[in-house]
Amino acid sequence: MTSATLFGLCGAILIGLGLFELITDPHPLRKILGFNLLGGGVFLVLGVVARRGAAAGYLGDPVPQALVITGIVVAFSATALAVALVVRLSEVSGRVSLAYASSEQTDSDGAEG
Amino acid sequence: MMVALIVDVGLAILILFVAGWIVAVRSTFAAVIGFVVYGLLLSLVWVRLWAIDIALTEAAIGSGVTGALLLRTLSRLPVEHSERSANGSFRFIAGLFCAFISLAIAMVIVALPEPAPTLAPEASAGLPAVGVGNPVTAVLLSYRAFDTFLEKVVLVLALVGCWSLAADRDWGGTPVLWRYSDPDGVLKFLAQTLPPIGVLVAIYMLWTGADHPGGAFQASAMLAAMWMLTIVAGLMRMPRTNDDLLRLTLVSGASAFLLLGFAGFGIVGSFLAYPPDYAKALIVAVEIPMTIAVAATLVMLVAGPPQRRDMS
Amino acid sequence: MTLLLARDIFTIVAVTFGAFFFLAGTVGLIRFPDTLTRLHALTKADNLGLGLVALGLLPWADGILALKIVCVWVLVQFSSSTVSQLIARLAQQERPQA
Amino acid sequence: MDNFLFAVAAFVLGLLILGLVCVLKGATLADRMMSAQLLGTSGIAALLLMATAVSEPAIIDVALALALLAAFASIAFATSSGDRQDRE
Repeated sequence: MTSATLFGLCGAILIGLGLFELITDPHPLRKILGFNLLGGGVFLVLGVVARRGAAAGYLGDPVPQALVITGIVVAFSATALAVALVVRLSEVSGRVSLAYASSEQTDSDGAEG
Repeated sequence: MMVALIVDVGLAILILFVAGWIVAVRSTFAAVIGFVVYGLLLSLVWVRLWAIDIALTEAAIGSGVTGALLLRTLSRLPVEHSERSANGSFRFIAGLFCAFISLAIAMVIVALPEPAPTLAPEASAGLPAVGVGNPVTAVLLSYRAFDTFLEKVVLVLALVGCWSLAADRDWGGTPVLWRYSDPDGVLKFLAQTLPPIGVLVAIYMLWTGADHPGGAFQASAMLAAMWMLTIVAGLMRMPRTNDDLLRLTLVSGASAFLLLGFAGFGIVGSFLAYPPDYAKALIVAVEIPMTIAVAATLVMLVAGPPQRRDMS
Repeated sequence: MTLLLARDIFTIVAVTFGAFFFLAGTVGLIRFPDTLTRLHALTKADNLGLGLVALGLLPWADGILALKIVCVWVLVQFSSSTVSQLIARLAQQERPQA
Repeated sequence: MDNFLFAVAAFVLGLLILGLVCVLKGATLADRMMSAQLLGTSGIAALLLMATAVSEPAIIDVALALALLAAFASIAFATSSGDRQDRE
């Protein structure tokens, strides 16, 4: 097995782990972390495609590499916006977790902030 | 190269271990520490995949700026441990689903076509016309400059979205990173020592990015980190969000790119086309305002929506 | 020829010692009884571990590259000493609760 | 020599696992931060070793960037968690 395949498989597992966190954790910040884990996995898979495309004297295909760099920046922008939404949500509703948000809304109002 | 493979296997195990920890741990603060470590390990993996440009980006964003963003957020949120949804069967089904996705992707990875398709020869063939030596920079700023232009727009849009979340009374106010009383002046000392070196390294990265791994974005992340350091240490004030100079700086990167794009119509005949003799000079020229603009955007994104300082 | 051999030996010795200090730092971090002694162990890895590894690699780098390696080490020194102070302060604050 | 340097890099990464366990089990905030600091330094050492082993000078730039940014991340941890503790 080559290193590229190894990291590709690693990326595949990371995608699964990130997706699991994204689906199952009711804490929105943890969902954002899950989204970023997932993103790391996707970038890794793209990176493996780039590494396999080594040619013309380069050790990796520069096109997918540039895609990953753009992807990292855009993922950061999305994360920053999502995080701002989470903070605003907790300021307005006084709670963080998304679990049973509708049923407990009235009890927790005014309990925090 | 057996030993090198051992390093790779070790790295893969480490990353999976950290990722599993981020998913499993109850304390959100611990998960955030885990995520910063995850970024550090990813940048080691990028080095092993011979993608040094990405390694630099990941080191800058993954462990530096995202870490600061998440920590700033944690200091705003009420402390709340992650309560797992009690529904065990839901988690089981979700686990099964995610395992299936992983398996499918893993099968694709194993079955990737041989020989691998690649655009490297095309990227290489165009380099003399662009005049830069680093193929990744050529892709980002010449072949696919439109993507990079839109990426800058996305950054500004994200900031607009972020600011829009401010309460009405705070609009135009000053965002707050986090407060630290520095009783011995230790932090102040570091904030006076590190930034000059950081700025130097940023300029170096921007300059070397034309021919070697490095580039505008990595430079801006470095500048952003140094700026935040001086703000946390109390040496600089966070600008107000209605400050004209700040707003001009924020849009200057995308604007410079846009101007260059339209200039392409006049000179060469199409959007974002560079005249062959001046391609490299133009690329470096547009990278400089871009670096400063992106650095400012990153700092403001980390700082979040404006809050009036006197309110709290 | 002997010069090349001497260079190899120098690198192996320095890098091995550096790795040893990383080991010592990690073991100290796990085994030492309280926060401040653990902090002591950590700084050994930071200073000597990285320092000796960097020193061992210097003969393989020429000119500006060697300067960069030294820069990396100096930067880590600056930041680790500051962070150590901040950590120690935090440990002091934490103690009453523990 | 390359193999030796790679072996040391593997060794340092192996120690990283131990350090990581420490972060995970860390009783106090200070302990977690110390382990994170050690992880940063080990990562930098591994990068320097690999740069020499594969003769790719650009990897040293990554180490340089990491040295600056890891410092920033550690400081962000130490200072923001103080803020957090005040409120708890």
